[in-house]
Amino acid sequence: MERSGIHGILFALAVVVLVLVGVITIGDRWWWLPPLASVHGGQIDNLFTITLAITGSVFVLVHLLLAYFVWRYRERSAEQRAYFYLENRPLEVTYTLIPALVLTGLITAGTRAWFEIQGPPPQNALPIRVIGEQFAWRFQYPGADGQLGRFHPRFVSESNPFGIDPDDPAGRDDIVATELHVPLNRPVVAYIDSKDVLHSFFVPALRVKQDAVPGMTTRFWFVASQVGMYDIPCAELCGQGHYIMRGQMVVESDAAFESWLAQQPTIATMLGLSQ
Amino acid sequence: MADVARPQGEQVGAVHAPIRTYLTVWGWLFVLSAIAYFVDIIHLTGWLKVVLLTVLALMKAGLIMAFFMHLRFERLTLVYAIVAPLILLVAMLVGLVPDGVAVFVRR
Amino acid sequence: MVAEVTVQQVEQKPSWGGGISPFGVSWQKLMMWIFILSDAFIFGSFLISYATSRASVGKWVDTGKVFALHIAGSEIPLLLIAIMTFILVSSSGTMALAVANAYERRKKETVRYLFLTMLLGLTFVGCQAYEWTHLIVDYGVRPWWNPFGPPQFGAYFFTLTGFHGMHVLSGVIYLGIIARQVAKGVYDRRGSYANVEIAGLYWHFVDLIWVFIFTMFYLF
Amino acid sequence: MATEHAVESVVVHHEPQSFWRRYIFSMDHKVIAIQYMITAGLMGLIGLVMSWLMRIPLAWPGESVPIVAKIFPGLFEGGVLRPDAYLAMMTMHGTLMVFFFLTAILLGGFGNLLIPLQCGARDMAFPFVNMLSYWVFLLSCLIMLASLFVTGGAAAAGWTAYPPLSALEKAVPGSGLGQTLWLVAMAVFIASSVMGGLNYITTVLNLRTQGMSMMRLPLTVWALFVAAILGLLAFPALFAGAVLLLLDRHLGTSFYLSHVVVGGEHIVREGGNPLLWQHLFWFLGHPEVYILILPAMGIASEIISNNARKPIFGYRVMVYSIIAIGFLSFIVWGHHMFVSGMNIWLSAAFTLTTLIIAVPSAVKTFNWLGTLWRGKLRFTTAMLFAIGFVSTFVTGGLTGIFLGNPTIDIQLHDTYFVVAHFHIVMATSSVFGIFAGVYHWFPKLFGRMMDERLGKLHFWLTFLGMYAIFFPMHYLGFMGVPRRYYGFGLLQYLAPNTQDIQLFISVAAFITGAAQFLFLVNLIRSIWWGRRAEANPWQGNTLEWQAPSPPPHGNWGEKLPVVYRWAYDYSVAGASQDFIPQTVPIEQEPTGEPGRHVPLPTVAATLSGDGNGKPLQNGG
Ligand code: HEA
Ligand code: HEA
Ligand code: CUA
Ligand SMILES: [Cu+2]
Repeated sequence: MERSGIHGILFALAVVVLVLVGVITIGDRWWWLPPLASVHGGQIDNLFTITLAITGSVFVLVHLLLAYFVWRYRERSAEQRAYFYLENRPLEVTYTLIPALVLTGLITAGTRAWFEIQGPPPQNALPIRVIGEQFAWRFQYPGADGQLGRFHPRFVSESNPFGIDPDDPAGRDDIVATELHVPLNRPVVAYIDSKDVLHSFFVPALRVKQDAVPGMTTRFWFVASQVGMYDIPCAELCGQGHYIMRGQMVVESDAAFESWLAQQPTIATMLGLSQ
Repeated sequence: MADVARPQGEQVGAVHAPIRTYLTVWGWLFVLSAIAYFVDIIHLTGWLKVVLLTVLALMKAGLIMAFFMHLRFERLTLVYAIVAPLILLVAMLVGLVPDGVAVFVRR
Repeated sequence: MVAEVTVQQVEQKPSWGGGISPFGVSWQKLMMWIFILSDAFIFGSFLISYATSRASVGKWVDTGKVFALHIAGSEIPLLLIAIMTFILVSSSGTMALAVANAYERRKKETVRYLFLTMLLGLTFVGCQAYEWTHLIVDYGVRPWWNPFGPPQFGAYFFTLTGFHGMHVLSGVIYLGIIARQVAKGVYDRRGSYANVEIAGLYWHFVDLIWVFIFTMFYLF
Repeated sequence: MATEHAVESVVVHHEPQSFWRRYIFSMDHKVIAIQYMITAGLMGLIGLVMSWLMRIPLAWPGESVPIVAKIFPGLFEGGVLRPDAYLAMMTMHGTLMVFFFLTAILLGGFGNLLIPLQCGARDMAFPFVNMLSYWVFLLSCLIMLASLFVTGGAAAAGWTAYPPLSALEKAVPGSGLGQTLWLVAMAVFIASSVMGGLNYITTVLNLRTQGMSMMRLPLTVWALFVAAILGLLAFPALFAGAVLLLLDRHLGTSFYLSHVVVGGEHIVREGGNPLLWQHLFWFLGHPEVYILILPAMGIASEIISNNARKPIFGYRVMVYSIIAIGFLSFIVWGHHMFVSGMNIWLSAAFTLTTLIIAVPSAVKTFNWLGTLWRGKLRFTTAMLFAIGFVSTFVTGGLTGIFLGNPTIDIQLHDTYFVVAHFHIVMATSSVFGIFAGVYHWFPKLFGRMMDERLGKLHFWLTFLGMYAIFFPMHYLGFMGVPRRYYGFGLLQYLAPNTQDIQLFISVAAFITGAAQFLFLVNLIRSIWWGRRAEANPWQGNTLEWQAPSPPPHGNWGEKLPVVYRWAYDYSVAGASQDFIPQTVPIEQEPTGEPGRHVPLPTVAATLSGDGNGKPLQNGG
């Protein structure tokens, strides 16, 4: 135990290196969020950055203090005596109140953004149904009537893999696809369903994530702001093929979207029904 | 001398109610149960029913805990220590049931 | 030495010389209380799950009808459950009397009331068995299906009443053991009937739970 | 009073003599503590090996590793870990580590060891139930391990076992008998932990020795006490949930299931609600993670104070923070469900409670720093792990602030950011608490000292290694790498160098894991050949150091110790040594116990270096 002071110095060093590595790699964005491609994602990224700044400062501060104390007050001689010190109310109150204040700010900002993102979609939003199954995504678009036909797992069969109610008139003209296309800069509201187990509709570039829950319909609305192809990985463990459950999302201009949509089959053709 | 300074042993039941009290409580439990039963069979509905039945159930629970389970004769600290955690069940209720409703809405 | 084993000693031996602070109860009683609290959370979780499921199912079953008894041609809603409630409440009453007598160290009365309590408990379980048979055989209620409405009805019915019934049954066994100890004079020798009171706590707790099952499952 | 003493001695000399009663079916809390520690440690090692298996395909996707495949033929196909085996390993890794390693070792191991010793009791309140608790725990371990070998394999629905995946036989391999055994093992485990918890709580409340008021308890006991309460009130929710899930699986009920189609087959259930399970699970799950951190916090506090030779800074506030964290931990569970389809208003409420929990955590953090400040820091291995704990707790806790914000959690949920968060707080901080505790209390466990040099090597490899494994996982999280993935080949948004990070992590994991065998060697060597320990090798104040190492059956010889002061009288001015055990009367040595000394130093006095209060002459 005599020479234990060296470990204090080492510990201080290690912690400083840790802080440096953290600050450089994160501050310099060596690895970062996927490039943003949606409107509401801006809010998420902002909050992320703010939180990073706050927690980053705390991280640096606490670690530097830790390093300093460990280095400075390591045992050096037998005569050295620790400073008997019980508590310091003003100091303790300070470091209770400051985090409390900071957190109040984060809570306010966070919940406000949350309600905006999760709030009701705009009237003109394009409804799309997203159906999760082991291990693929399927998509249903409304036809001319602008309404999605009913979905229920009990309608699922070889010929009706989408599980759309064949008797629902609103569904006849609906269009089905296995790739998700959405128009640029137009609000889209995804109604998310599942045929079997939990899945999660995750579009990293669009900052979209919402679980698909069997037995209920969940919802997420967004406005895509960048043309491009994006992955839709599944983000909720759903079985052996969870890691290969990946969909494709294409964000394109209105015109390209409409012409793509026109080429997709409708429920009626798929089920061999009349329009 | 030093080892055991605080009161020891047969403390239990040092204070308790006379048998008559138990009989009275028993009687009240019958009465409250009967009222609850009638609240149901006269087909009250809606919030009124829920509130009435909840209040009745809590009254019965209170009587059982206070007299039969002796909380009335225990130290207040024990009463608090037992009742306070039940708040967490209320928290659970408040967390789960509205979510049940939300699920129903989104079926 | 052995001849001198007195109240203090036996009470103290297992507690290695601790005290009763801060609650003013022995550790045995405290332990029972804490166990009850934990058990209350199990029942609480079941009941709250039931409430949640019921909220997410929407429509429910008219329990008044399902649990009605037909007496002399007229249908009396929930009669059996009402009777069961009265039985269980009564058993709580007799239990309280057993405990009250135990305080006075009246061995005979204590045993008598304990037996009465066990008898009422068994009657309760008997009623429950009748009710289960009735629902299963006459109505065809199953955990996964029932003719009245959402399948959750049967599922929760069997879970809640089954779990509660198991508590009543274990209570009867527990009281049986205690009664035996009383009858054998163990507590007289020990100079403390505290165990009767502790068993009483458990029994009243089971009654307490029934209050909530009765209210939430049958009446609501 | 005379009779009482007589009884005391009867008890003391009643040590069981046969080998079986003494070491196997022992009711002695210290033996039970050791049994818990060894069993839990073994479960931890199994969990560690599982994490290695998982790291192989993550670092070298698709590559064949014939040597490893030979050792675990059931899991590999063509030298490559099968995807379903990956999920089974992941599930069991999480389950074993959280419940069977950490919970068991912290509550069962340290709870059993420290509560009676530090309260000044001879044993737990109800030693028989205590023993039963261990054997039931062992049973649950065996059931859980057995599930590895059943047809279909071990449960593979994640440690969270979300239905419908965990409810349907067809949904995933391992959801047959494997999942059933998983649920049964959990129920048995819960029974065991309730038995333990009853004892810990009652013992702390009623079996404290004379003079040991609640506000004189060491922080370890406070933390274990609150953790035990959390367990007792939170586990019931999982128990109820598990019963319902078992019924869904085997009786055809539909608590959690609604009509689904799996593998082309219609499974007709009506009206179940999968979110119900998530609520019940996390009503346990969140308090559970605090069950894991609180005792580690207590251990760190104790060790930091002891090795800084200073009283813990702000003892009362530390106690209140423990209580506050314990209470708050019950009302934050929904933060695991922000994107699950839960009511959005609930999310907002849970945000509030979740982020508030950072406040008592902040207080604790700064109080540890305050304890280090102007101390005389002695870097034993235990101390190194304790300050390592502070570092990692802060790092891991801060990432919780991102996740607690539902808006940010939309992006980060179920990515490696979460994996990074919980491994840094749980796999690192809590594990550091355990290591610190083992090094520190080893003398009380086995009467010998552990090797400090080997210990320090172990610390350095583990400290650097853990950061090397888990810090880069944040980067993966930033990039949106989803968790519970067997491979990432299909994901085009990932930069190619994510694979480099994965490789780095795996290599770090192998090295760090291997370093644990240093610990094992040290442990085994020290048990038999370590230097004999004196009673109080670290010059500690708490009661256990006043008993011989290891303490005899009944702990205290003829008489229970009497406590005259709090546990943190280190470096009190005017004292003859820099520590004053709790058993030293006030007449002999001054005390610095809060409330008993005047006056509290002001800020100005602090800065000028004259904050040292004068002890009262006679505190009585
Ligand atoms: C020991 C275990 C442990 C601990 C202590 C914590 C602590 C915290 N955890 Fe963590 N958590 C887990 C274990 C733990 N967690 C696990 C296992 C999971 C994942 C389970 C799974 O899905 O498999 C998880 C997941 C998890 C989620 C869900 C993520 C998701 O799935 O999307 C969230 C979200 O809110 C969260 C939040 C927090 C917060 C806010 C804290 C806070 O308590 C942290 C508080 C501490 C600090 C903040 C640091 C010290 C403070 C300061 C220095 C003060 C200054 C700070 C500020 C001003 C900001 N955790
Ligand atoms: C305390 C808990 C704990 C611990 C210690 C660990 C340790 C490790 N974990 Fe664990 N992990 C979890 C809890 C833990 N994990 C959980 C809950 C999950 C989620 C599961 C799910 O999604 O369902 C998870 C998931 C998880 C994943 C994500 C899988 C996925 O999402 O696809 C990965 C990936 O790399 C991983 C890696 C590791 C590694 C490399 C280690 C270790 O190798 C690091 C090295 C470990 C040590 C150095 C400590 C071990 C110490 C001992 C064994 C000592 C024995 C002690 C005595 C004898 C006294 N873990
Ligand atoms: Cu679908 Cu994971
Ligand atoms: Cu949590």
